[in-house]
Amino acid sequence: MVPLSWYILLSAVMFSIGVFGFLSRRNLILIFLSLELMLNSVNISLVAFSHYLQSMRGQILVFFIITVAAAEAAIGLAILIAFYRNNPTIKVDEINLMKG
Amino acid sequence: MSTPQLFFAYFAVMMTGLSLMVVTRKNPVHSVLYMLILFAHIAALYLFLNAEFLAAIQIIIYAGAILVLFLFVIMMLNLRKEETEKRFQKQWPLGIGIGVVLAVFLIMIVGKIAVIAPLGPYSIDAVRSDGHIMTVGKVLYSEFLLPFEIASLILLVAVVGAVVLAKRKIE
Amino acid sequence: MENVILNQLNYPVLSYTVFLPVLGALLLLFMRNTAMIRWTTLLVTMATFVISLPLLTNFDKTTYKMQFVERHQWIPSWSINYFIGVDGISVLFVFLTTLLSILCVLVSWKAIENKVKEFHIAILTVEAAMTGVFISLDFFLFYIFWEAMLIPMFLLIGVWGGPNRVYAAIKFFLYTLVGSVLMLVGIIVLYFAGGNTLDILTLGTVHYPVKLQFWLFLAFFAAFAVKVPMFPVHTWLPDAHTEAPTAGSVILAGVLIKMGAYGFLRFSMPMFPDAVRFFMTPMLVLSVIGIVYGALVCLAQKDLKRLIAYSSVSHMGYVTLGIFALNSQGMEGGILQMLNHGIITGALFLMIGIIYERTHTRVIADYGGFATLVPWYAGLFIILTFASIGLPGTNGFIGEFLVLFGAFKAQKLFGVLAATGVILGAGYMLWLYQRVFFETPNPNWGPGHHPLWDLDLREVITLAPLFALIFVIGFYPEVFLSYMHPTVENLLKHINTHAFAGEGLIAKHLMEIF
Amino acid sequence: MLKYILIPLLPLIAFIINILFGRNFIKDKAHWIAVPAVACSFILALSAFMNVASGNVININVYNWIVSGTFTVTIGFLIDQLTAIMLIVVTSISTLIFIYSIGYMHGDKGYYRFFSYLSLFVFSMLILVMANNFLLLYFGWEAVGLCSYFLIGFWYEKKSAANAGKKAFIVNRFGDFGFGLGVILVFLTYGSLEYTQVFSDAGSIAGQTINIFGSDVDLITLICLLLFCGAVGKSAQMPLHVWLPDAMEGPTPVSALIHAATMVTAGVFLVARCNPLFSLSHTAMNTVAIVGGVTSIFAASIGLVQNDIKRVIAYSTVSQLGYMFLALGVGAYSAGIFHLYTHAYFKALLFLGSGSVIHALGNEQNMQKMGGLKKYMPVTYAVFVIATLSITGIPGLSGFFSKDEILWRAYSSGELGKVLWLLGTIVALMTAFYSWRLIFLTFHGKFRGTHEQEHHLHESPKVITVPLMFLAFGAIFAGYAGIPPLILEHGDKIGEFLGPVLGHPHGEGSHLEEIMVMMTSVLVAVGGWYGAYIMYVKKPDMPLEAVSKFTPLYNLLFNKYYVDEIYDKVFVKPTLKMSDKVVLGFFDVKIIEGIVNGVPNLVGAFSKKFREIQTGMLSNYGLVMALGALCIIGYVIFLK
Repeated sequence: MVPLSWYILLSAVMFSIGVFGFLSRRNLILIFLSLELMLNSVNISLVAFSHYLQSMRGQILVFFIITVAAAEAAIGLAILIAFYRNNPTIKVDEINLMKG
Repeated sequence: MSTPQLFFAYFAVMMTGLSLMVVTRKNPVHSVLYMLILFAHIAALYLFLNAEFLAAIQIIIYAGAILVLFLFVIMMLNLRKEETEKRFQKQWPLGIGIGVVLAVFLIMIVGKIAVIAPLGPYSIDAVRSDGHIMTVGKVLYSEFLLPFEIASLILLVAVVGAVVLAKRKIE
Repeated sequence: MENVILNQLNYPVLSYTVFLPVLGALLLLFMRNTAMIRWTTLLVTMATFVISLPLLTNFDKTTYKMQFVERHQWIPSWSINYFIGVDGISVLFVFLTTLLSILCVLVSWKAIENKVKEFHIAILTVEAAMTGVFISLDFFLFYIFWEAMLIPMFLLIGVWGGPNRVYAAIKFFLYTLVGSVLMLVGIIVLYFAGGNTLDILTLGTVHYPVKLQFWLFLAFFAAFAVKVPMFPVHTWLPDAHTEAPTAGSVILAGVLIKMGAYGFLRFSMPMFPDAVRFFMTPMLVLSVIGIVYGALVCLAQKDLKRLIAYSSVSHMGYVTLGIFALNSQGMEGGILQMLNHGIITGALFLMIGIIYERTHTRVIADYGGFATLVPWYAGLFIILTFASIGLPGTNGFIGEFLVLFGAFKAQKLFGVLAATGVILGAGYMLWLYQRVFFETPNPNWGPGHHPLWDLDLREVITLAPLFALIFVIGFYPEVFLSYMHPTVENLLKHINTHAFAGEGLIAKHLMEIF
Repeated sequence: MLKYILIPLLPLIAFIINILFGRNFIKDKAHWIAVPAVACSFILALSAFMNVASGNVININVYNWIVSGTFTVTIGFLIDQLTAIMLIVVTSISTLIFIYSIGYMHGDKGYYRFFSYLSLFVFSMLILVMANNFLLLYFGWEAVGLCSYFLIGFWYEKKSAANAGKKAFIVNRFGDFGFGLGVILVFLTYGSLEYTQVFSDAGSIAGQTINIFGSDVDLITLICLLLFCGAVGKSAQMPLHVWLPDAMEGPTPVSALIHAATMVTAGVFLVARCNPLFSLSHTAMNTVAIVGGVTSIFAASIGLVQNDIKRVIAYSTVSQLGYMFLALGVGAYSAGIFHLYTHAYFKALLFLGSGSVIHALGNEQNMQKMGGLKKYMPVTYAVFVIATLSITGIPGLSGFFSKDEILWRAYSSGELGKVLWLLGTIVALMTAFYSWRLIFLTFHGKFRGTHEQEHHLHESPKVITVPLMFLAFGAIFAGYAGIPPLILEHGDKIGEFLGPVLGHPHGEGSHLEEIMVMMTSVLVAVGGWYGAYIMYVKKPDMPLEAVSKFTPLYNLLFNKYYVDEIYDKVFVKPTLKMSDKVVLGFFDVKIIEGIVNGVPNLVGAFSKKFREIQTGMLSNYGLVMALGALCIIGYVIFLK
């Protein structure tokens, strides 16, 4: 048997990579992608827990996460497109309209 | 090491590597493609954990829908010159630092936790007898009916929102 | 309830006075036709005036007690009541408020062209709020009206004002708000110190520790001094006056800046008698500085409205001087001077608004020889000039004389110094009059150039009541003085009997504070 | 008794009617309202005088004017001997001058305005003299100042006229400043403002002191000096005399009525009225006498060299007012009032006469451009000579009696009095000189004006000359009310009449000395005439020679001792400059506004720096968030 902690470790490492991507990339799309990566890493751990605890809840939660991720991706990308139309860049370090 | 463990080791190494590729590629299309492979591995891992339906969904929704959406957007924006420019922000060392520290912290947590919850009724055999889809369906439509309906609303909002936002002009 | 007299009229006169304008404002929301809006507002303000008249006629002048009192529970858990009433001081200001509101509508008849509906709504709400301030006997209610007044006033200046209106409006708002916030703190402290009540009359009977009185006095002083405005927190006034539309200036000068002095009388005096005695000299000093300072600045002004605004600083110095002389002549003179200033300066601003409609300039140097061009206007203006100087026979004299009398009686030095303001006052007002009206007419005006026309009927009607009041008070001030006699006597008695602490004790307390 | 209230009310009614309807309806018929009103006042005043002469003193309170605490003051009237005399002077001269103005102001576009202001003035002046308390006196006091302002600036389109009016009002305010404080102090001392009560209690505070600005001052002296401040302003005494010569910018009837006969004598009236107070303070009395004496010689010396016909008379007025104060100061109140009374006639006559001249010459006021008018204007010339004889104190005319009375009272009142007498005698010499100089320059010699003016020279119409004759009658015979006892036993009717109010002066001196004083004054009067005759008729070159010889002195006198310039440099300019540069420019704008705008600016500057934390960059926010999350996780791992 594969121990539960292995899954969790894998999930943790992927999550950290996602965080790194989120914080470091310039391209907004890649940032979204990193976000998806983080979500997926969480999903893995959830499913693993679900499996080892013999409970369905973790998997149900994954459903919802996927749902929300889809919605988020759709909205996020739509915003991105809308933004790009006004201001043709998607590099986050060039987007500073909120600068104080 | 037993066979499952070997399998897992393969997945773990591959997924970590693919994740790294996703976040480091210069060309977004490449990133997305690596992501695609990653999702396939995740789906396989789900199978490994007796979650067939989720595996299917991972492929269909994530890879088939969401990633394609990403691809569409990338194509649409036609970011050719992106490839020639820097891929990381100035703060990327900090990003690495935080990522590493976070990983260390999380690993340390993993070492500390012990799952002492009582086991639920959905043992592998129980799931197998009904089939994964039916089991999930039963739970989803009974215990989680309300969140499910809410999720549908979220999707609706997302649909409407995406249409409104992406429309050329708001009148 | 033994210290108030409930409303004896068969209708709630004070509530009607406050809420009729609000009702009118709501009614205006549904109107489109500007003529209809103007007429409606005029009718509403006139109706309010008529409704409030029984306050004067049915007033019992023999007692200091609150009259026409209405009292209903509002938020019982915080012992907040809807508690309103008038005494011999506030009744006069309710009268002044309702009267000036009518004139404000009249003078804006042609001057306001854009956003007519919103303008009149602002006028009506500010009228309601000002009346509310004068009649509230519950701190919570008072504070609501006090702050509510700012909003329409802010809009009046900021929307319908002159070129620099936004700066002026924000300055006005922030200045007054800073003071008000400190007052709010004071009110909250009073609530707990005075036995969990917000009833102003009850709070006025409690004897607070001397130390607390000092701090509370200063907190309230912050709010009131800004409103008066006392030197050195007066600089919002010239800007606000200069930029405000005529109606706004009239409301500001006529009523709004009276609230500071009113606040001293209604709150500081009865609640903090020891502090009032202690701060008497500093207050007199500030008043005298205000008088002389305002007058000197007037001598240097080149802008008609700014000059009158600074003269307000000078005149309001007389008001606070009189009030803090702490004797009946000074106090009654101060109160009368508040009324006088409302009438005279209100009329002056009306007059300036009227001429501004024709010339579109406020720079004094652009005028000249107007006595030839607009003789009736010049004639009325000279009456105001002399009323403002305090010539006997006009109301200005009675107020100024009583104030100087009181000040001289209290502290001779301040009486003498304040009297120099009389000389300076004559100086700047006559010089102003000469530059505007005398000498050969400025070639910018007159036939063939920019046409000027003399007062028309509407303008005469607008001005007439104020001119009548100038002479009525000048020759028979008892008309208004008689209302305030018992109230002022009672207030002074209260201060003198309750201020138990002698100089030594006050000094001891002060040592503890600092 | 209430009918006497009509004395002031009638002119007031005339004023109201004229000012409201004059412009559009009455126009050049304004005198039909004003003249009857003031004439009726005169008749009522006569009846009041008779009433008082029969021994009654009328004291009516009409209503309570101001009531505040213990302070009460009424609108009320007191007609005693002093007021009765003043009533006669004011109403009779007013009536004559009103009639004169019909001719003089004929055709002026402000005709109705002139009569309304004049009526208002008469009202105010009557209130002033009839008041039975200090505050109502103050009312009249200020109101006459107001009318003076209007009338000096009557031709307001002239800058100099507007300036003069303003100057008069403001300079008077300086006096009123003291007067007002005096009134307040009177109430604080006596608890009342009514004459009867104050004067009956006057003695009760003798010797009391009051602490003012840290030093003890004799209370009664302080009150008197404060009240005297007002008198100094209104009666144009040093140092507040500067407004009166400028006031000649007004129409000539105004100069005659207000700035010669009535208003400027209000100060004299005030001091005489307050004689029970003044008598208690030697310091105050001496101040009054010295101010009067100094002013009279000061103004007379200026009058010697002026060329403007009205200004000469104006300085003469200031000088004569100084005479009156001199009399009051030595305790001869009735002599002061007597001189006030005779002076009113001959000075009004001089002014109206000069008005007639100016009228004939088309508004020429410079005497150097006149001359030889004797043959063109015989009536004017005649009245002018009468007035001059009277003012110089030639025996048999009014001026002689009153002037002699003053000089004798001064002489007989002691050491200081002797000095003042000497001063007064010198003034009399100067007065004679400049008065005759005026006559010689104007009426004798050759006409020095333009040819066109000469062509138009004519005697003034009846409406002008008839009032002149009436006044001339007064200038001759008014003085017979006060014949010195030396000449006629019980001749000093006016002194006896005023006795109950003003008391009787007591001096020491023999008949011989009195005769000597009288002779001296006659001698100097003649001497003055002779001097002027020599210089301006016999040897017309002499004045120029004298000027070139004494140029600095001449310049000093001609420029009125540079008082105006000094005031301008010391008071007016610095005040204006200070208000502009220091108070407004520095204090208001820099300091207060600096703080007011500085605090928000400081907050703004701070937040400007502080808000840079908000980079607006998504990743920075993410970074901080991640750090925060790390901290929390770290806390959970290591510290929990």
